[in-house]
Amino acid sequence: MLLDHLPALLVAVPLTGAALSFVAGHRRAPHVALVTAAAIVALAVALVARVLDAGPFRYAVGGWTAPLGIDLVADGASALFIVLTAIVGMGVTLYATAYFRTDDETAYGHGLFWTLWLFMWTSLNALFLTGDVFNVYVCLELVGISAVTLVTLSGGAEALRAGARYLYASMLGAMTYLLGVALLYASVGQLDMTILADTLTPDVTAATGLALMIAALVLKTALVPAHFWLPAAHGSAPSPVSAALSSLVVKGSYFVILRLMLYVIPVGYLGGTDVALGVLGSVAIVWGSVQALFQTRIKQLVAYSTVAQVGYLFLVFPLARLGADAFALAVTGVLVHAVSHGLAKAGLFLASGSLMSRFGHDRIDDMRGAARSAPVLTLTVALAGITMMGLPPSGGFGAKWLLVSSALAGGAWWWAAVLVAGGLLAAAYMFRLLAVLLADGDAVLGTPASAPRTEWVPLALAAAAVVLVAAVPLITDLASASNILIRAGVTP
Amino acid sequence: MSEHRHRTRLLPLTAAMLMLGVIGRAILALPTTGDGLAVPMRAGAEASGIPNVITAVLLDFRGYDTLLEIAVLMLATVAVLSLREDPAALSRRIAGGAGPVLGTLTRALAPIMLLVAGHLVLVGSSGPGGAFQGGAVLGAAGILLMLSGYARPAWASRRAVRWVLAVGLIVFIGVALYPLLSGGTLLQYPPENRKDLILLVEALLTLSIGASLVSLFLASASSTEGGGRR
Amino acid sequence: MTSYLIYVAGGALLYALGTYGLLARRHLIHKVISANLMGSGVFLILIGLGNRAEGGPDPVPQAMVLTGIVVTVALTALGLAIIKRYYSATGLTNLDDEPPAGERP
Amino acid sequence: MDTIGSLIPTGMGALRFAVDDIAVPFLALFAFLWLVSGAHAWATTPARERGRLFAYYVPSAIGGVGVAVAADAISFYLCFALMALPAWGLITHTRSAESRRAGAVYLTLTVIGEALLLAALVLMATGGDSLLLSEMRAGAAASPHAALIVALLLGSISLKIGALPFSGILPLSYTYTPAGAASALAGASVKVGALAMIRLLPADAVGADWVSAVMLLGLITAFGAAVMGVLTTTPRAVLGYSSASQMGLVLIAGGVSLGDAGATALAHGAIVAFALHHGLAKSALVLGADVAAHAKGRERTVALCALALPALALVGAPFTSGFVAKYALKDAIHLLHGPVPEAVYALLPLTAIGTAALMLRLFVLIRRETVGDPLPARPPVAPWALVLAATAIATWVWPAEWNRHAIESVVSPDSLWTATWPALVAIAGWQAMRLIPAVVRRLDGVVVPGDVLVGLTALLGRFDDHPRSTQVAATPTSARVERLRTVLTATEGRLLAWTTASTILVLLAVVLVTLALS
Repeated sequence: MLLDHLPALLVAVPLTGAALSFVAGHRRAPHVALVTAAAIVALAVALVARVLDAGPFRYAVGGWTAPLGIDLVADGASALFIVLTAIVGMGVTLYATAYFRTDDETAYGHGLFWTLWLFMWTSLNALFLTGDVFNVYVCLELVGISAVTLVTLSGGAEALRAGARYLYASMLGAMTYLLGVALLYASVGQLDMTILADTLTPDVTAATGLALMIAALVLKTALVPAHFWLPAAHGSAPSPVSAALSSLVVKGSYFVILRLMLYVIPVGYLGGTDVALGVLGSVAIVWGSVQALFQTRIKQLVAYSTVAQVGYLFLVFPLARLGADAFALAVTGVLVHAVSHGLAKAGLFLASGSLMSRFGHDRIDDMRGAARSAPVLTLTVALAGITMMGLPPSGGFGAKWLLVSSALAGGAWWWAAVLVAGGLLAAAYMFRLLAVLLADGDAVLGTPASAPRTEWVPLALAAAAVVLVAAVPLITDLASASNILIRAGVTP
Repeated sequence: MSEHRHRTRLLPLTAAMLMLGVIGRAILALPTTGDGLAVPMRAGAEASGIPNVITAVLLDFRGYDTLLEIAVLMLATVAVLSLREDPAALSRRIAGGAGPVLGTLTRALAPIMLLVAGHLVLVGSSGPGGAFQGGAVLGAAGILLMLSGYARPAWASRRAVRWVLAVGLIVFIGVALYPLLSGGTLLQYPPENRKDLILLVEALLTLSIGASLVSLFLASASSTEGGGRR
Repeated sequence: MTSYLIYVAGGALLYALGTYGLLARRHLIHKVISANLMGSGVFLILIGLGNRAEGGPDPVPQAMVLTGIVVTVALTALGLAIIKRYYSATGLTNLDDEPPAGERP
Repeated sequence: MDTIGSLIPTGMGALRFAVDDIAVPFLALFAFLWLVSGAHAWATTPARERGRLFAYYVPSAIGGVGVAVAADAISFYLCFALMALPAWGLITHTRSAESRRAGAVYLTLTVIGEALLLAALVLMATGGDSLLLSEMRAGAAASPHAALIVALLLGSISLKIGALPFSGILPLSYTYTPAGAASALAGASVKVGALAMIRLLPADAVGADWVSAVMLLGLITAFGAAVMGVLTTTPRAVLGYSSASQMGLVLIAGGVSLGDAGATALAHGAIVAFALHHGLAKSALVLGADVAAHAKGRERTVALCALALPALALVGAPFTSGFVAKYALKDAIHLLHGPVPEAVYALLPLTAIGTAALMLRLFVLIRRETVGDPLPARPPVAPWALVLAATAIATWVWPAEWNRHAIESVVSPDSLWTATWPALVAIAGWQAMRLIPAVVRRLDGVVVPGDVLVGLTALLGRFDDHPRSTQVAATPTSARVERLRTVLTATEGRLLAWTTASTILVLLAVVLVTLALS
């Protein structure tokens, strides 16, 4: 039965695509990537259907179940992230076919974008599926190496500097994570997340190890103050790469934090760490938004918006300790937020990329009048803005609603205040951008470097984010089918 | 102040010391014995008939890690290739070339190294050895050849080089997926041809790893003409 | 019985040393070497702690170290490639994001 | 708890609309005003600017009409936001520095209002398992957070209707907006606040103190906005303050609606009456002022005469829509007892003096106004005439309970006198002012459109080099913004430097470990 092997195929198919696209050469690689992307979308949809139908399931690689082997775990949450990756990935692939079209064989990493991108897709899928804390390390490094290289793809000095910083941050994160795993394993003697969850007992070494792992993942997720590598990396990468980085890569490491904090680690095991993460998340929302407000270059603005939006993801941890209702609402809300931000941010970055190639520069103030000559792109920015601000019926609104409900159900109104204030700040920086685009002005536009047909890709992604409230019931079902909520006693 | 002279900086030093304290405290809190997964692993290796327990862990129990690890290695090669400045880096000659001594020595050593690499692969399933070790020796042979002035052989087109680099991973995935046809899971080799499949994968991996190492070297080496740009 | 502590302590020291280097050294290659030191530190800790098993060392940390080494090699190769390209693009050997040490107050 | 499905209110993910008793008058009003104002805006906007104006006008209109029939919290919030946010583009249409500042103030307050509304809606929804407004409103009274819900709702509504101290939001948003769009904002957009009172404010949920406090706030707004309006210098600003003043009266009705169920029914009638009356009259005034300003000679005289109808309606003169609305409001207040309601009841007629003064001021300003900007065509008269006709008859013929008392007593001398004397007092006062021209000159233009709000932003920007002007809103405080930008980006730059950043990260790891072990 093919359906049983979905977790294996979701890793093997993109990996095969990566290897084949390398062999195919830069002319035929886009075709390999498109075929692979289509296959992944089909597999991801099948996984969602399977999880909704039969609940979470484990896949013992090599026939060896944990603790001997490595188990892949497919549950509602991982299916959701995989399908998000598939949709955004498809969009990025389609967009990239036009973006990287050039006759210069040496441009953009000698046509190796496709291979790197499929490696990244492989590793994200692997990360969402793995149930083993050491395997997480390998997956994280796959993500890290592919992401760093993709950032440097344009070969410019800024991109290389950003890539180097990103690489050092990755190294620091990798070593911290591995140290954490070493300590955790020395104390508990297990690597499988489910077994760990069952066997964790209060212990200094295990707690230290877990805290170090969380710290490393926080770095990879770019939570303030560990966001130092993100704006430069996301801002100077080629636009399809920025889109994938902002919308997917930070979610990869975040997903592991989510599983560790809410599934593996019992509430209160790590003391005040969850509250600390929530506080940092709040700081991120404010600091990222304020910085976004003051950026003069469009992709920097979008990158800082990611710093801010990442903050929301961490509010789930303090909310989760406020009782069962708050827990369920917060987890669902944060899943909705991850999906809606993923779609909207990908659309926003791709649209920014098209604007930049239309204008030939990235200065916001000189993009006056874009609405007249690039209506599709302006509309994309507006739609993405709706999600960022959390206006209905966008996914951002659904997420905000659920998270505020969670805060109120838990009697912690101050987190609700943070959420509401975050919407205000997002409105500020999105309106600043929109005001310029919609203003009257004689924008001097060159001939579009990318084919205009690809401008529909970001529009479709942003539009999907705007109507995402309609998918809240589906996401709720997936959340109920996630091991996090099942373990917490919320059964579908 | 010269940038090579380093002034000790207090804050990073404090951070590093605090980290040392954190590690120290965690380690001292451990009991002096701890088996981890040693016992079930040994039992499992014995049950599946693999003499070397570490090999069993690497290739069998945690074969998935190894698959991804190969992916990491190929990814790194692709990454470095994408960063090369000279599009023809893979087919160029290294500056200087070899004198008569190095030339003769290389010619004599290369076949032996090839032999050693093959041996390492063959013994890999039962003792220390395997694709990485074999690939490392193979790569060293290749680099030695490049250093002594040999370029890529004329028959090896760009496409062929790419195939050599990728074949290990491609075959590994193929073999990993093969059990799916007969109802097994990913990497669950059928017992009857388990040995052959592993040997096939290891051999091709050795080739790819060796080629990767040579590529890494060539992609970052300075080009013949005029050295590195400032 | 506690001979493993020697390796572990050595590993921890290497790790701290590497941390300091990655944080504070300005030269890009120094940072890569420091990261490798951190890696070696973790590997030593892993192997050392794995030796606490009775009846021979625990194979799992050994396998983890083997995998870790390959990953570190990959990271190092990438790091050196980026540094080289960065140097040829800018002529710099540091990230150039802070004033030189001598000018700091 | 067995499923998270039970925690998420049913209907999340669906937008529901319904035409019910409350929706009908508002739907009629909003649809009519947005259409007619749109026609005026279309005719008076140069062709090359139409695209830019209507890019904002159309979404705003869709939201503005949809909100009347929104039946659940999400569609209500959606329409509310859809109407309010694009209005920013209408306000900043002229792209002058003042209009941009007005837009910024408007947007800030609007978004804060949205946030308060969202918080209130979520609170109301967490109580029960429904997102239907009717059920949420009923459930809110029983909620343990009833007081908080009412406070949040009142905050949001106050921002929408321009209650003190936010009265500046209305004149700010009308002053720079093109006439057609301003008519829609003044006539329809503000009335959404009235709709929200009916749809959301729960009856009998909070004590009599709340009722009194809200009524007092409404009364103070009614007077205060009138005073400020008389002291401003443009017709549009006067109209804005007049809106704030009238909405103060609606807020009184809103206060009454917080009381027991009997009072609520009457209060809702009064709110609907006021919405119809003021929406139409104010729209007629805005459009008429535009027509009159661009007319010459006899046409101008005719226009000014026609303009007297909505002006008199606002004052509440006999046989006008204002007469009906005031009656409905009085009936509602009359039902309550206690010092505050009785005081409000007694003072209510005096608000008409303020309104009358405002209208006099408006006519003076319109006559004074010289028109410089050339239009592609003269403002069309037809839309205005339609609104005038509607103003004249709508409240009288609307089939409802709230106009019965007014219709019955329309010819009684007592009520006629009550409705007339405030206007006479205002005219007398106006004449008296002419005796002290020096004082009048000094007071003329003391209030900038936006009053407290502009004062506040100016206070923040007092380090600016710009001289403060009482005639126009200060220009954006770019120097201060620039300084803030420098400080913030420099801080971020220092934080991002590798050694600092990575050290902070390692310290963060140590802190997390410490927290984990504590």
